[in-house]
Amino acid sequence: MTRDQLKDYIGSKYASLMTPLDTGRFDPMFEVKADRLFEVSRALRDDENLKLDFLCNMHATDTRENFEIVYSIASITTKLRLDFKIVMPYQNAEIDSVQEVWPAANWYEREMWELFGINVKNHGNLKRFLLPDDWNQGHPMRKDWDAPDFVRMPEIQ
Amino acid sequence: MSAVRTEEFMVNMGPHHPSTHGVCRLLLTMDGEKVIKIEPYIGYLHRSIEKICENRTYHQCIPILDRFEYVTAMSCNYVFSLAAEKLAQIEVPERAEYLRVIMLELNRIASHLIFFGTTAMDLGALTPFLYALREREYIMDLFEMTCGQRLTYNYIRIGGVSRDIPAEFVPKCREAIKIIDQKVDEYMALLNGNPIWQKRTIGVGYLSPELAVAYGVSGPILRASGVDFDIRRDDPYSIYDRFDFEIPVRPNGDVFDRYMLRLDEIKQSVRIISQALDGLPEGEIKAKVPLKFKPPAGEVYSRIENSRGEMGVYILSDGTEKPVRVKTRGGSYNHLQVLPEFATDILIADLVAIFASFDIIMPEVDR
Amino acid sequence: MNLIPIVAVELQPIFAWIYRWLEGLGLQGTLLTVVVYAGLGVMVFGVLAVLALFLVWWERKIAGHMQQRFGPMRNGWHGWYQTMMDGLKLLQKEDVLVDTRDKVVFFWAPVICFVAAFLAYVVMPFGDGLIVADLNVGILYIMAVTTFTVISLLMAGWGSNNKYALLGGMRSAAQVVSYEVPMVASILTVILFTGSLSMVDIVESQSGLVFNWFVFRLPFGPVAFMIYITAATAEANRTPFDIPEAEQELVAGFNVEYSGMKFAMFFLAEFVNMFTVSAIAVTLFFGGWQGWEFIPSWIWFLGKTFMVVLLLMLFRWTYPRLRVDQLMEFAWKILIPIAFVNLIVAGWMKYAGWYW
Amino acid sequence: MLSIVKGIVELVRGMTITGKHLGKHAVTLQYPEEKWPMPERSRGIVVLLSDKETGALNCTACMLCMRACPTAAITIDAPRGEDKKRQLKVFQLDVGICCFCGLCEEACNFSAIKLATKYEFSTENKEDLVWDMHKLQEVGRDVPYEARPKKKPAPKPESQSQPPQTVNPVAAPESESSEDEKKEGEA
Repeated sequence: MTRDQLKDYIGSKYASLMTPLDTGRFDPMFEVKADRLFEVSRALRDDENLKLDFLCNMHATDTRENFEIVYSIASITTKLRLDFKIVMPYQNAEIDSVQEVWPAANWYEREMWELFGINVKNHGNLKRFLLPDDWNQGHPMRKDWDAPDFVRMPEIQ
Repeated sequence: MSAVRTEEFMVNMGPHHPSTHGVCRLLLTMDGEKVIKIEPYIGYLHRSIEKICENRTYHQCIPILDRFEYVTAMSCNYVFSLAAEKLAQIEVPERAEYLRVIMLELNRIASHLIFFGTTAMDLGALTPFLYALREREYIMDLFEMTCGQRLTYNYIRIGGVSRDIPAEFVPKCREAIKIIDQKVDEYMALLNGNPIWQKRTIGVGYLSPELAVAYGVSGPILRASGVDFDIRRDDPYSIYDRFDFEIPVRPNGDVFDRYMLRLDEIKQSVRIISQALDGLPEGEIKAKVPLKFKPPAGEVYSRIENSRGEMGVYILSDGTEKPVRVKTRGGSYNHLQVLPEFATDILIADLVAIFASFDIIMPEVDR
Repeated sequence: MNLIPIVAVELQPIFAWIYRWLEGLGLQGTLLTVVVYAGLGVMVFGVLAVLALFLVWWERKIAGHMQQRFGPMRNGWHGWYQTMMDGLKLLQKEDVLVDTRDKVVFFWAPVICFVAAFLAYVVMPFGDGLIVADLNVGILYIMAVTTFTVISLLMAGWGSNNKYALLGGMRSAAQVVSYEVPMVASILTVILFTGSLSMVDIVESQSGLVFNWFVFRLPFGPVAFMIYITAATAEANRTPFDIPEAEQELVAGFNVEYSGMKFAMFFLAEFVNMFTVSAIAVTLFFGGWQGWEFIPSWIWFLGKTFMVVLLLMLFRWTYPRLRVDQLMEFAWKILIPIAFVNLIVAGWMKYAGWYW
Repeated sequence: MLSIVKGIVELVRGMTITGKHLGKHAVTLQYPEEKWPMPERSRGIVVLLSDKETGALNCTACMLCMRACPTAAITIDAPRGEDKKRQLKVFQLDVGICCFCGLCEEACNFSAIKLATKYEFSTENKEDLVWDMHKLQEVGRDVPYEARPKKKPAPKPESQSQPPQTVNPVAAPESESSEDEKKEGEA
């Protein structure tokens, strides 16, 4: 399946769940509603034609307006690859854990919770592991985070 | 004897333990010599590369990302350049692609040589480490001759490579890969048949293919578990589809297979390099990329096959000079994650062997 | 005159002179014996301390050249007094002590280790007549005192109140106790033919041609030697059997909490132990100090011992380390059966008279 | 029994391999006395180059290197004089945070800054790692370099051995108001 075929396949089969986005510059990119995440993940993994069983990467982005959580997934057998993202508001951000589908999400979700402050439901092991145990200075990967010793690049006129 | 009471105890393995390769901390629950539970704690080498990159231009990100995985810094250079090129749809000149492949494969050999040395050292044999570093020196010399640095190259740039290779590079490179090819046989003679080595590695630390795929394990470890997957072949990037090479796969998923697979990969990399040297065309080494590089808004996740599995970079661009978000993905992150899942009820010596065979390096985990 | 311990023929006049000088000072009877033996003890101690320092340097050089580097090069010609400088440095260092240690046990562990390492040299025949005391239970005495080392390691592991150290101590106890059995069995094979436990008798029974060396008595001689050298490597806690201090697993094992001079004592004792097991191997299997007459006997002894030490060093820098359970398995399932079968074969051949 | 013999054979084989190396000569060097020759392209310490005839700094205070530096190790202070030209007043390099990436050298249009093949500049104080203009110039006095033509950059490097000018700011399509110095270099 080529990238365009994959796009068409998903567009025809999962039209109600995944909306194609045109921001993806290489691999197809879709948007998924936060409450349908678990459903989508399971469908993508169990689909006979896709078998997207390999979670390459998952991370959150702070775009200053809202959080985007991007899942990059691939398949070992069918060699396909696609990304999908969830856009959610800044306040009280919360997602479902996809550990049941891709156990690899465990640490990625933990890191997201730690560095962005996005709560993960049903995670089961939300413990600090990157920052110091006694950290109380907020979530450093957010754009508005600041600290006295945080050096930004000098602005040259 | 019923009066004898035993209890489990916790041992802190790391962050400054000789065999955790840097600053990984494993909290072990042990029953005598037996490890019952492993809890990894990371973050001792956290340099917030992702946050730094948000504050840099695309060109400035490359030297920062050199430090993301310093054992194979060429891959870090490359994967970021690849993502940026995908974003801006840049066509890379032919010669640059060949040079990139040569450098990437040389770096893979260097990394696997380090793996060989440190694994042997963790299992108690100290001499192979020095032998492996001796051969790695040839590759480091080639890199220094080409780009001026031995570890943090900053060589592969957006749109090509920073400098053309010097005239004496090709003969020296041919000589180096020939020596390395011979020395790998010597390594195998030194350790493979050794009954102690076999006892320590064969059958130790079996990782099932299902668990490996579920936890995102990639690269040599995945292939040693019998899963035939290599991004160089299955999601081709650069010009890897032009070369004739094999992807070694081994079925047993134990420490010995992971070790042997990497030595086999060195041989395959040697094949790729010699083909690339033969086919090296003349021409441009860099596409025209402006200093104020502003890719159009969009996002891309690019991934390559590194010596430690899948290495990926995600870039979100809003059309300005600086990326909005750079997310790096290293293989070791997932490899460390899967460790507590299958390495239970083993002896502490086996844990050291498994950890060594995973070839985890901490900058990739902590970033 | 009979009070003078047996010493090398070349040194007899000097010793006689010292003896007379001491008598002239008014020393008599028991006191005289005590003084003479104390003097000898100091001499042996001095010689061995120098030997241990030399061995440390030598091992570093061997390891270096084996790995295609130089090893120590800074102090003197090829760094020949590097070890002395290291010792001086360790002497000056602060003795870092853990608060939660077991004070008595922690203090005495290195001392016992150090003393036990030197005790074996009471009956070691360095050359023709160059022996402190020719006990008639010589080899038995050596086996008895060298086992003291394990007690000290156990003490060090326990007294440090550190989990790594404790694991190391327990490992060493299990290991040394297990490997004692095949070692003694292989030594028994030798004693079967000499009929004496005295070290001097053992050496003299191998006099004559090279083929009289025990290692060349086919078929049991070489087997006994291989078993001995394996067990001895384990006894001396060296790779591939260095699990008590396995650096990559237990950081430094039993001596993880020791620093300064206490650590140096462990360190030196390790090298003295290595020399001890090699010296015993030479005495038992390679004809001890015997060789061509025109070279002094003690040079023969040292030369042969250094060859065996070189073998141990080759082991150390070539082989990976065994796991703790494989180590025990190897001792009990492979070494001990072979050792006993070898002993039975040797006994039978002795009984039947099929030997030369 | 056979496996034991085989094991012993393999052990001896391993020992012969390591034993063989005993006779070979070491591949290492005794560092402070002997040194490897540094390749020409080696990226060592950052130096400021001076003009071969006049001895004055080549730097025109265009701030391109400062802009290119990914770690903000370079600090330049160059107020504009009466003829609207910048006068270089302070050029400071914090060697402690410099990452020796070579981007400043590539950005420079005037052969003014270079990563020389020198190293060994360790100090005991962190403050000594902040190098000022004069020290950078002194260290760079004897560094050989090829002066770039001030008129126009070479069109394309023909020979391979010559380091090509890769990131060429001339190729930048945007021309911003603050980049008058760059245009001056072109003109």
